[in-house]
Amino acid sequence: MTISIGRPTETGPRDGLGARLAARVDIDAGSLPAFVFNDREVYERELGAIFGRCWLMVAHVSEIPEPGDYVTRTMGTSPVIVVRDEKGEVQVFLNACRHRGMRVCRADLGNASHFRCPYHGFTYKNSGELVGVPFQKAAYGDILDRQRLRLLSARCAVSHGLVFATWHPDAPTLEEYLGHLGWYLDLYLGRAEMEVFGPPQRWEMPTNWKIPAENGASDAYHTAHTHASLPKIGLIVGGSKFAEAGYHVHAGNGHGLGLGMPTDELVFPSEMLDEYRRRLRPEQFQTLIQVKNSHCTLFPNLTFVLSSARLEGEIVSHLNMQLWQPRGPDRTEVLSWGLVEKDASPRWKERARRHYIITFGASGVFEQDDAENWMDITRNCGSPVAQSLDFLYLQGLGRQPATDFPGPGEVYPSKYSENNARAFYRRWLELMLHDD
Amino acid sequence: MTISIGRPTETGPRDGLGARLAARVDIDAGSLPAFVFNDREVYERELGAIFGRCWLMVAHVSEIPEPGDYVTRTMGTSPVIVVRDEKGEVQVFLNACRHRGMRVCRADLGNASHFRCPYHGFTYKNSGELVGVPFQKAAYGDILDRQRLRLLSARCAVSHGLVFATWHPDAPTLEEYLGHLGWYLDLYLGRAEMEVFGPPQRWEMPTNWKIPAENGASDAYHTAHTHASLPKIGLIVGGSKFAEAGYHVHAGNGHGLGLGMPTDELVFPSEMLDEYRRRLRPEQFQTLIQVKNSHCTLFPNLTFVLSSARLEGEIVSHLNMQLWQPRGPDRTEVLSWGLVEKDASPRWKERARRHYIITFGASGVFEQDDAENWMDITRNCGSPVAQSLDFLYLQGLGRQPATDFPGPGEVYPSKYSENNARAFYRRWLELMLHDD
Amino acid sequence: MTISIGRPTETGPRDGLGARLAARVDIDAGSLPAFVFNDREVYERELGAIFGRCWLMVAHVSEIPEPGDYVTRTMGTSPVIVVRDEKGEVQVFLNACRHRGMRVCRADLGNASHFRCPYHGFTYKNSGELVGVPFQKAAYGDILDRQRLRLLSARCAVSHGLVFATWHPDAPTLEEYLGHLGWYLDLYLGRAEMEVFGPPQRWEMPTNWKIPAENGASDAYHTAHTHASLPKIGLIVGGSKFAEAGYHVHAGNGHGLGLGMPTDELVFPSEMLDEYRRRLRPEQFQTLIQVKNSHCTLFPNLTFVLSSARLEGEIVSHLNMQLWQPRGPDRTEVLSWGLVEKDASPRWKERARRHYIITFGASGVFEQDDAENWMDITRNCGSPVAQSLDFLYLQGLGRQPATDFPGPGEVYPSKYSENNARAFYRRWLELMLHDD
Amino acid sequence: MTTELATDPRLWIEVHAWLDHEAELLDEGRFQEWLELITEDVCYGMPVRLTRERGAADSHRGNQYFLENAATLRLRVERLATEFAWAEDPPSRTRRFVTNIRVQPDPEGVRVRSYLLVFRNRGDDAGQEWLSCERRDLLRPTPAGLRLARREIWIDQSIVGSRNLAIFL
Amino acid sequence: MTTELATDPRLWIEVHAWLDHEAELLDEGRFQEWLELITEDVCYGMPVRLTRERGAADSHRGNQYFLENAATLRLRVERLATEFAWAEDPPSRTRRFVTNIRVQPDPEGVRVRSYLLVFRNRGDDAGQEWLSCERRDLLRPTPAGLRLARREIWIDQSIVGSRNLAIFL
Amino acid sequence: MTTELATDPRLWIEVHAWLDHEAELLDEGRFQEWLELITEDVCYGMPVRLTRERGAADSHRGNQYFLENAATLRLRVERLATEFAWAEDPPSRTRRFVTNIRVQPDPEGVRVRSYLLVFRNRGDDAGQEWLSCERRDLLRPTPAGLRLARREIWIDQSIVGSRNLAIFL
Ligand code: FES
Ligand code: FES
Ligand code: FES
Ligand SMILES: [Fe+3]
Ligand SMILES: [Fe+3]
Ligand SMILES: [Fe+3]
Repeated sequence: MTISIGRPTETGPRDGLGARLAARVDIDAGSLPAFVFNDREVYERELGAIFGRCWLMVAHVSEIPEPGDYVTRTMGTSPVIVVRDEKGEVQVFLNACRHRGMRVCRADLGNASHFRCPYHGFTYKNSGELVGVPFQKAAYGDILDRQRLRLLSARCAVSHGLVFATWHPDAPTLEEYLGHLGWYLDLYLGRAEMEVFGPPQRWEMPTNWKIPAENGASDAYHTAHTHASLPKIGLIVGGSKFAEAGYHVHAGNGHGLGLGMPTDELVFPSEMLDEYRRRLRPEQFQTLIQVKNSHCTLFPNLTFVLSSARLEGEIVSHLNMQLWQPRGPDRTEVLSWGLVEKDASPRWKERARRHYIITFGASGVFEQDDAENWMDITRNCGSPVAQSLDFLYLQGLGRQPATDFPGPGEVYPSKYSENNARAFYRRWLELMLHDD
Repeated sequence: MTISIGRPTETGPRDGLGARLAARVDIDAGSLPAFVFNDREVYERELGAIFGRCWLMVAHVSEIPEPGDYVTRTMGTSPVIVVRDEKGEVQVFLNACRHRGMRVCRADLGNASHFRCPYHGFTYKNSGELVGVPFQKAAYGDILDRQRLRLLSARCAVSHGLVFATWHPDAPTLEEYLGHLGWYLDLYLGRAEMEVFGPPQRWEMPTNWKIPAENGASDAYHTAHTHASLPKIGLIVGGSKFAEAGYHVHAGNGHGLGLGMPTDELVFPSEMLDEYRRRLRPEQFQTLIQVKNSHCTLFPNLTFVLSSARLEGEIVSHLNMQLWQPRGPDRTEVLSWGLVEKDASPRWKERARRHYIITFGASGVFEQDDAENWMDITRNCGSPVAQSLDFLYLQGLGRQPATDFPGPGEVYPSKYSENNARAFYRRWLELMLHDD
Repeated sequence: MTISIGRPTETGPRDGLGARLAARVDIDAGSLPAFVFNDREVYERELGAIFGRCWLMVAHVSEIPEPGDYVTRTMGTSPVIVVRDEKGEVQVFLNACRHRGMRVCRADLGNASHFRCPYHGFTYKNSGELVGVPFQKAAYGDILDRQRLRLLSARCAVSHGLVFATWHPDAPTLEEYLGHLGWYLDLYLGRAEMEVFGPPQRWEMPTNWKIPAENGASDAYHTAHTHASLPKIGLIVGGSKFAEAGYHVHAGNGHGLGLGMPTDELVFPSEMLDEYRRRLRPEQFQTLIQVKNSHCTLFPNLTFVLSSARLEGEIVSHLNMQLWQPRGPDRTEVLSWGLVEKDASPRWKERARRHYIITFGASGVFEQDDAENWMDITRNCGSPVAQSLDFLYLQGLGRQPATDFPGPGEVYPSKYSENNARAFYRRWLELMLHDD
Repeated sequence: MTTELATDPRLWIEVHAWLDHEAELLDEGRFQEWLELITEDVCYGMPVRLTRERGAADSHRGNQYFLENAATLRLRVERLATEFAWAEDPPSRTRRFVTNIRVQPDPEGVRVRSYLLVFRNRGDDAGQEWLSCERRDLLRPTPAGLRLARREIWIDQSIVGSRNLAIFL
Repeated sequence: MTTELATDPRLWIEVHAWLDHEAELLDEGRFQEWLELITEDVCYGMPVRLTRERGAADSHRGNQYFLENAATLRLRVERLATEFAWAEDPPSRTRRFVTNIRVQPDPEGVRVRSYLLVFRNRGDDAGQEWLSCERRDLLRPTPAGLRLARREIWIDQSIVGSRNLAIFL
Repeated sequence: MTTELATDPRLWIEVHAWLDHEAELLDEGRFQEWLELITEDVCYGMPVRLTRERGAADSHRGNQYFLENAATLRLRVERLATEFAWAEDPPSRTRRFVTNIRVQPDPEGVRVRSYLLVFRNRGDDAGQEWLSCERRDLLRPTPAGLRLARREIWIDQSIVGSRNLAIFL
């Protein structure tokens, strides 16, 4: 079955939305019209053009270690089952019965060899085959071709412990899609075996998904002001330029990150250094141990933050991932995971967990103030006069690349830059105007 | 006044929606695209194309026995007053003042000789005439033509104790509209004088209205699995094939029903048999007493269920009606009535009432599990990837009609069939693509 | 920066909405189609065509007496800051940072010399200049032109103590816009120095904004019936024709009002008569002291009511203003202020305040019953059949103007007229069909 | 300020505890234990509510959302224990906020009126469902403690704002 | 664990009962009986709420949603008894959930603070309206029992989320 | 009708008052005073909730929305006192409706379970946010009165229906 997502009569660059975008977007001049952040037409196009085509992160492998383990997630707004089948392969299926579309799995997570639809009882193996149809002979005689009626499969691949999937049959390989970002994912996730603390925190924010995604890719600059309360309570350490020092990297395909460095002291558990050294290339290891913090958005909607602080007098750090799921022009569901080295000491792991929770979960003191901005921007972008504004993405225009950094991609010195935001929206626009 | 419902510039088969439907719907091949179950454009078209044209059930005559008795209902989403006027004629009026559209009646039911608008006091008789205009001379001089300003009347007719109305001036007669279904309505409602237990239960479900309507017309197949809990507690009686045995009937115009038969024991109150015999033709009577249960949808949105069980060791049965009112692409208001023979014994009536309430009202154990499916299907149909699915309506394709059944219509042996669903959607499509 | 509000590809008279309006609206014949009161397309057009172009009232000067005093309001749906700058000039700014659109002010009212954006810390003076950009050199080098990045200013003017603003660069002066209404605003607001009792009451009603606005301009006729409970409790005084006697005035540009007169007794505080005489022209003064009550809508969405009653045996009166802010096709936010002469006696002021609260605030006994009508009309106008109705605006068609009244505008004897409603919708239609 | 209390404080507190305990059992899905709190002759109903002019009867006992006796309540619980009760498996998350408890001793037992606000959330639905009602109960003292002999639920909507009534009130 | 109770339990229970009784009267539309619970010098207000930076005054008593004395409360009740009070005829279905009752004896009577959550539903509207507020009351003991002498209602929104305030809080 | 009360009424009323007082402090932004109600070894958590088939564990303590000790609670309060805590400055209007309080004395103190309904509204947002949860507390008697030694918050949604958890529960 060929999947065609979105209304065929409405896509393409020459329609009304394409014209509206073309007339107002000028990324090279650092200008993006406010309306793209709260507009139903933009949102509906994105569900197909972005979330129907990109590789999307759906789970971490430590969530489904055993055959039969599954979690249910969404790709954009489309519900999927992420399951490790009996052969140990991770598979991603649309959570919709081929008979009449009922969800065949209604739990957040579990272990199952089969998924049985509650409506009429069609039963699928965890590898997707339709293996049971009640009273098949009486109901269908011999006209039912069960082979054709597997659960709809997304293309699926694993990298750095993350499970990704895409609906696009002609998408590049995941490796190509990640491109230069792989080098940096090594630092976040490849330096040691990582595990999540547990299932994600989930909540809904009244914001457009692109605002937090852009922030994660590009926006170190907001830290000094948005998070000005945190140096006062010790959760941010460093002088007034704590957010500037380091590198700003566009890793291609819209993926962007910032590396806060150097650090005064190692922010990782010392017991892990050997493993880091074993798993990383020397220049990666040398980079890693100088890192104080980092933020990254893997296009389109997965944000990583590596954060460190002194908590109760001792250094602590953790990695978190926030998945920004589109739920409307002005709504986003957040899935938030904390991660830590599997082999770190129990004490480090516990402190890292608490550090994650107080900083970047739903109650996190970073997250709270970020969200306040994102929500009010989204509301503003829904009003006609504010929609006439063109937002500024000027920082770093014309700046010279860094030459003293070993990693790949377009690297700039100083994290006070909006180059990654420009790259993010350049990629976004390309996909939005793409003629299928 | 000629009523033209819907936007004239948007109807017609050649527009975007017509093209979307034509491209994906293939009923003869048993295929219907998922998007029709959660799509704003489809929904808005339906309000005019289906609910602006069909005969719609609005009340049961036992709800308004006396002159002046009224109930307020909706036809699709349009509010109406169903009233027995002073001459004893049932009339159906748009519940909107001709001056500036205020509701002239704001109660669910009552008895009134006149309806007086709360805004400026225009007063209408219960036969629709505008009979009072405050300070008419001072306000209007002699330019107000009160004759032209009756409450807007729908065409109205009564059959089998049900009040129907339509906005379509060129609709066929109600008798023609019901067609072969009349024979079966005789079994449900014509076998004896029926009465409702009381005003309808009402609640809102997050589902598209077509899914329950289709289910009522066609879907005996789901019973074995969706309602698998009920044999365990005695509310479904019979072996594993309890849902298969019987006949599947398309009665024309999209009306569909299933008859579960034969039965091991009579499911009706024995004291009523004489009346049944008097009112029914012999072949109808012979059919009736073999019936164990039945489900039916009178196109577009009225579902009947005749259900029987052993409750506390004794046989019991009742008839219920559920009206599925469109409230959005993904919302339906349900009106649910239980009915029983007026002249059944008080004890039977009481047991029938309890049987209705535990099975098919808002708390009914059938209704609950049905709704769970309908709601999740509707949600799925709102996501772009699931919208690309084509749902299967293959059961019974190519099956031979039954020859051993006395009733009219297309009759098939075995209720495991989706023929009625195909007929329902064929009629639906015809109306949706109809060029006014 | 030139502000262009609304989607350029969608405005103009020749599109679908223009055709729908042209086909159904016939104001000279007193006919307006019901759909305009609950239609998303109409609503979205209004946000630009009406609220993007007209002079809109945003505050009363007594709310911001001192330099730095500000209130936050909306113009239509667009958030603005109304601030008295350090030079004492009132200014109106879009409450959106020029960097990335965050609200720079998040309080309802206060006093501030500067507004600092919480996201990245851009800081604006209360006269709109961007005066602070954190780390500007590091972030922007020398490419940031701060001059261009003032807060977006609306044109702003004060009349009769009311602050107005408009986004339309080619709007007429405020004085021209008010036109003949100035004569009447003198009676309401110019007769003495007025002050508000405090910040507005605010609440949201499920109604279309035009229905209350029209009511305020034109509808004395509803009083006898909608407010029939109030003579019974003494809050309306007078015989059965209490709502008819007086004048109905169209003051141009869609502004309409009614004057209830003559009165049996003076409804104003006697201690103020000298001031009235000083401030008003003789014919205005003579008119004023005969006034019993008055209602007025300043196009598009500001309604005044001057109301009087005997409360606990003594005469009392007050002026109130209700601003009907569009929040959706079927939602309106109300801002309600009571006003009184600044120099009236404390006792009068206290009684006037209580009179305002019991009559026209959110709990006001006039407001309550009005709202009940407006809400049900709005609901009806959302249903397809009711949308086919054409509402009647016939009262006063062909009536002769009054010759015995000193004020300007089209003046008619008798307040039982819908002439002002016709004038309101004539202006509305003109703006809706205007080709920018 | 030591006026006579209309209600015996001990009884009031006991009833409070009884209703809170009942809410706990239902919110935690301990339906078998809940069944132990009802009498054999229990009558459990929930009339249809109507919008009528002020003063007219605004409910109808002919059609009811629930009309249960001990046998049908047990049937419903039995059903929930099967593995096919999809409507409540996975279970909804519910919370029964009980307030405004008024107690009136009576020859038949204790007449209790209470307000009940039910929060319900299912699956990955980000929405929330609320039911607001009054319950009019008769609690009968038995050697094992108070038992529910009669309950009538007055829901505060004419169109129930819930997908179904697959939960007890 | 037998610490001194700050509040006399009898008084607390009495106030509880008083507020629950009041809620019952209002929810059942027994407005005349409700009027009997107020004193002649009652002061019944509801200030406008404001969004301000932390620490600044977040309400305003110049403009109030209600500002009533016994006479105007009686006027309102009188109006509801006419047959033209459309806003509440047919009546809304309301439910006043009263919680968090705190009692403080005082020379003037009993200072009572309570939280009030009001559910309101009208006609065939499938939606639900909620009002959340705190009430700060002064109850004065009289020979006939406690009477409401002062009430100030602190609504928890700057934009009241209700079509109107045609009901008492 | 004078059955034995499972709960000591004095203790029940005391706990009632304690929780109502705590709600008052939080709703009025008196966070420093609130901190005085916790013990030095307090454990304050809020597990993630999961939708699972009936009978399976429907929460997870690995990831929690809150996981606080006295030090981190103080950090959070300290932050709110800075002038840069945008998420709660201007403050939300909150109301914490506490009901269904159940008290169980225990060697470690008093085990208290209560239902909490939080209303939250911010700025000029006409919408309303609601959080429904159960709190499972351990209150420890100290010379200064009861103190919170342990709290676990069971939120009734798997997707929290709130923009963030910038408030205490
Ligand atoms: S929808 Fe799954 S079996 Fe029918
Ligand atoms: S709207 Fe009915 S009389 Fe005016
Ligand atoms: S959005 Fe205001 S400073 Fe960036
Ligand atoms: Fe941040
Ligand atoms: Fe079913
Ligand atoms: Fe009015």
